[in-house]
Amino acid sequence: MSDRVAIVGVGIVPLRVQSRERSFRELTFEAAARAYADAGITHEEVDSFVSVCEDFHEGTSITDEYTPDQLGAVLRPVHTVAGDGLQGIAAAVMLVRSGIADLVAVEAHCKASNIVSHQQVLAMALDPAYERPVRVTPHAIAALEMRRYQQDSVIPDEAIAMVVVKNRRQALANPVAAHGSSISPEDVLSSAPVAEPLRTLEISPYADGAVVIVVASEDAARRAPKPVWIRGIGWASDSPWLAMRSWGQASYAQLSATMAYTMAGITDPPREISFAELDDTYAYKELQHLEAAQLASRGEAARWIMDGHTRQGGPFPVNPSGGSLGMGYCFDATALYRTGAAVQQLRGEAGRVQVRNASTGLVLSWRGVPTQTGGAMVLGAL
Amino acid sequence: MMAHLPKRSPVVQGTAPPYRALRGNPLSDAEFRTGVLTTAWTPTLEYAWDAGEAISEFLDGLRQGKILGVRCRRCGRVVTPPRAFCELDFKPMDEWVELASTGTVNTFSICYVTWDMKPLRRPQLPAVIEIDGTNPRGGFLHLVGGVPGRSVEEIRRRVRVGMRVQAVWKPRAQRDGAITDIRYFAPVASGRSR
Amino acid sequence: MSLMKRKPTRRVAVIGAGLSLFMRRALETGKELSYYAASQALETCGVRLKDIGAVVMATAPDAFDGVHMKGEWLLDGAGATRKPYLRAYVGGGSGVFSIISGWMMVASGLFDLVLVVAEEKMSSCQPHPQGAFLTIFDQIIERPLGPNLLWIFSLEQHRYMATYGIRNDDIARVSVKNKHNAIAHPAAQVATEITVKDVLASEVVAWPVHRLMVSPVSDGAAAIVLASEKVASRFTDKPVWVQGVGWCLDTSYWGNRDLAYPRYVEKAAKMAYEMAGITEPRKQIHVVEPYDPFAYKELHHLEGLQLADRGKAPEDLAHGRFERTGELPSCPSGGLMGVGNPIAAAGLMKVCELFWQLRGEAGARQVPGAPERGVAQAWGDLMQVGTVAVLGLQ
Amino acid sequence: MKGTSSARVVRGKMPVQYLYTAGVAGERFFQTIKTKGVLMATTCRDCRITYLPPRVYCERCFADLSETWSQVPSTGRVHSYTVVHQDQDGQPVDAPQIVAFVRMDGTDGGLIGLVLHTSLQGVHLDMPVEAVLRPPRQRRGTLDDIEGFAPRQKPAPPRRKR
Repeated sequence: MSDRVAIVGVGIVPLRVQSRERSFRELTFEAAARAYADAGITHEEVDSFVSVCEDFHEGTSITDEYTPDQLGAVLRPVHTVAGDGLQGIAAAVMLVRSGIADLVAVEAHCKASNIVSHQQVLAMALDPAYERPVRVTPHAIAALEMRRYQQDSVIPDEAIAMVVVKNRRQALANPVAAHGSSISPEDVLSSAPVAEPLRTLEISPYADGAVVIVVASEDAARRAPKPVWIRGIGWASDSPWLAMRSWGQASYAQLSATMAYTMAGITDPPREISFAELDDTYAYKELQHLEAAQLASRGEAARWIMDGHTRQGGPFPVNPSGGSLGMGYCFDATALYRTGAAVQQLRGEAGRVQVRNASTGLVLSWRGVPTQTGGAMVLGAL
Repeated sequence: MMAHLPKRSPVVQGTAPPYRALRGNPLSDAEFRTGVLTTAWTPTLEYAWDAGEAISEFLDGLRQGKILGVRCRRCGRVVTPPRAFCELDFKPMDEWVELASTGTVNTFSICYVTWDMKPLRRPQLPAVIEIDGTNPRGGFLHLVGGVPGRSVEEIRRRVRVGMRVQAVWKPRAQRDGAITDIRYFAPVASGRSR
Repeated sequence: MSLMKRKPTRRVAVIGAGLSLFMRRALETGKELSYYAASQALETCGVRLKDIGAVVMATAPDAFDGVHMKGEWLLDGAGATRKPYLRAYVGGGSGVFSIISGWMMVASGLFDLVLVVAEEKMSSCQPHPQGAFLTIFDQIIERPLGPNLLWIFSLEQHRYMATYGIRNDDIARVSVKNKHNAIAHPAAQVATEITVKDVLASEVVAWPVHRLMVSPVSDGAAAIVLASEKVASRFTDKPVWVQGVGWCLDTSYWGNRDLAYPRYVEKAAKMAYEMAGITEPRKQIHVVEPYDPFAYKELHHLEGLQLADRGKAPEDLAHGRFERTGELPSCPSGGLMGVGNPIAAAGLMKVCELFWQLRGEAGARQVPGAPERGVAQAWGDLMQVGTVAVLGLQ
Repeated sequence: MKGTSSARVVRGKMPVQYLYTAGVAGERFFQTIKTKGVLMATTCRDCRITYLPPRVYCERCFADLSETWSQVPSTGRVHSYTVVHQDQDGQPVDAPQIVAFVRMDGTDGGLIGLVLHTSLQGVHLDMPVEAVLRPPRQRRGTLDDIEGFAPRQKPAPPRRKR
């Protein structure tokens, strides 16, 4: 049996700042119904289901309880990955490759607007004995990383501001995005400091949504209308201790990308990959991740953003969807939104954000502060 | 004090049996509270959950003194709590049904402690109530009330699985569109057990 | 409809297992507990951490340990630094799901050696670990009623009793058996010799549940090492094969369900049995570790596992069928009722027990008759998930 | 669904509170700070990593480090720093604070803490600093016993690594 795995269905509910009229169940039902229709299947044909969620994001302990109904998965093999969206896809890929499933649905939703005390929730992710007692905004961890990264890779503030400008502008053309806008680098640089050097506009704003991705075996993919192939997938975690992390480099992204490239047989990433949807939870992350994924050499990322190399129409488009800065940040659903965006690019269905000659795309994710966990996936039209 | 600096639990090399020396430093409650170093943390974790279409309608029904359900046009099931889709047929459900305020006790228990194991003065009687008009019969978690007595024997004389009950509503002015607009379900005086 | 399209193409073996002590309150952090179990599992099979390709973590709600995204926080103690790592999560079912998740990793052909770790540190949650369960209920239509965990289990136990005419002393026997079995278990937290009378004389916490029918709250960890067929023989000449895995979630609208019978366990078991080629479970399964956080659950689950007729497990228990020396030893480890219940770790402890039982290494707990196949099962969420693993020597 | 009612929002909490032990390694680390005012680390000789905060295991090779404790200097260098304008609730603070990650001398680890006794402009990357402990009577055996890090005038001793 073949070990090839494809994405055959994408169901996306547009990201919005609020989603008051519908519950998480109702949002997810819509995403699942769209994904199954996109794949040309019914819920009964799905062999197994993977949900990606975390308790404190939902305000519910053991929140995986509430996953089956809205996926059409009652009394079926469902499980939750308390992890990144790409880790959820990795679980689906493994289920398919194990030989026991032909079709697996991967779900994530986000009701960030329902969390009243965001920073208190985030602070709960810090080590209780060694990190929390400092009692500052958890964004400070990102700021420490950002300063060290800027130093090590020689990244001027203007380059980071340009990431925000690019992604917000690109989001204007993306109907799924919640935060598209036309702003100037000066707007970014003059926005309020949260934890210097990190400014308000350099933090991706939250959005609500739901997304379902259908993963298939080669047999099932051959029957599907528009398969996009998962050529490689990787994921990794580095030490969660602040004391042991590499502050300047995204080591988890480098490990993940290496695993995905090895599986995909990619030896020269900038030449073999035509565009990327990279995590940009914080604006500097887009540049740091470009370097970690061996797409730009150290220091090159700043030049790229300044010369427009990574714009939608540039030689190497990065986050043509608008990224998290433009679409909105939705916790672990983020990577699935970006997967959806990459699949649309490779199908040639990305509308006004379509990039030219999209044949191979990279999706690269990060779980946010304070984690050192991320994933990478190489998608190909063939 | 450093009383709890652990003696190192050695890991003994060997083949079978499976158990090498198991490691761990158990603490008594007193040691945990005062003997070792601890960090206390009381976060404020607040949420404002979107109830969504189906549950918002259900809550409005409760405010009006009605228990609402929904019927699936495909499989014909009538269910409560309402939902916007049939989880079995995977199709939207949009046919609202007003159910009765009566039902049957599917199961109940007699709870004598709070969640943190403190004794309750009067026991609580949580129950699953099958609401009349649902098909197949089903319902939701609520409380049985209006039952005198404290001991298991006294209560089991008055409350049984299969017993008919009816919703006891808060006065209209006090209802705020919540599950607690039903104070509890009380035994139906003349009702026959199913 | 068959539950499975195909048989898996690659075989997966358990080659090592380890535990920490199970304790009411541990000095150790969750990371340190994970390390104890994980390093023991590696040492017992001679696998070095650097040879491990990927790591699985199972740990139940973040609200116990009190760390958001606690899988991330725990990972260095589980040996996952700089490795692919997954935290698989199905509430109380997570412990047995962890071997399923690890099985997927190896069966996919992506990894040859996978470390599976399960941890729970419940004691951090104040003033009582049950506080973590207050928020498992529906945010809008249940939480305002003030439900707690005891409610739902006493409701399910009562429905089970009422449907089949089961008496509480039938259920009390589970506590007696498991607390006795646990006396031979070195990790045990609440092993003791008691009688049915003692159980029924213990305080009624939520009738029909008495205090001695409830497993304790615990801190602890468990771990196993999984290997592909290709490499297993390098580390052991006695691998224990993962013959079948199954899992299933029922609807979260639990008031709409039949609480008397765990359909989700039946479905999960049938999936695992089909994979394992089991057609007559009562003949082909020699030892079983069903999930027993409350005494009645062991009986409920034995029925769901098709190892007793519906409503008849209490009778079988009374006739000695599930004793360690009985026809089908059930919870020879002592289970959650005897060894303790650090939620996810307790589930994986059951898998560890099968590993030792099938290898004939369980010492004073060894069941007679050289068992060749065993089943471990866990359960969780809103009484809605079943996770099943079939392990065997073939 | 043709509901007539307006969407409802229901407020609630996760009502949890915690008491965390420092663990086997943390107990010794914080007790030593509390009673002796010095920092202790553990070392994996095979991996050549000195852990601060100390650990009972090496996260790379799982070696048991229980017997490898040693005292390390309370000096280090600012590996990165930030000027923080928000507290843990995301509310603006009256006086911005400098928070640094300090790579501690003689170790491969470090600590996060406030930078004291300097202006917002006075801090820079790789600046030598020294841990400032609270007076013995005020120490409780938690991270708060380290008030922060103050600039150090004398040049740092040669660092073992990076």
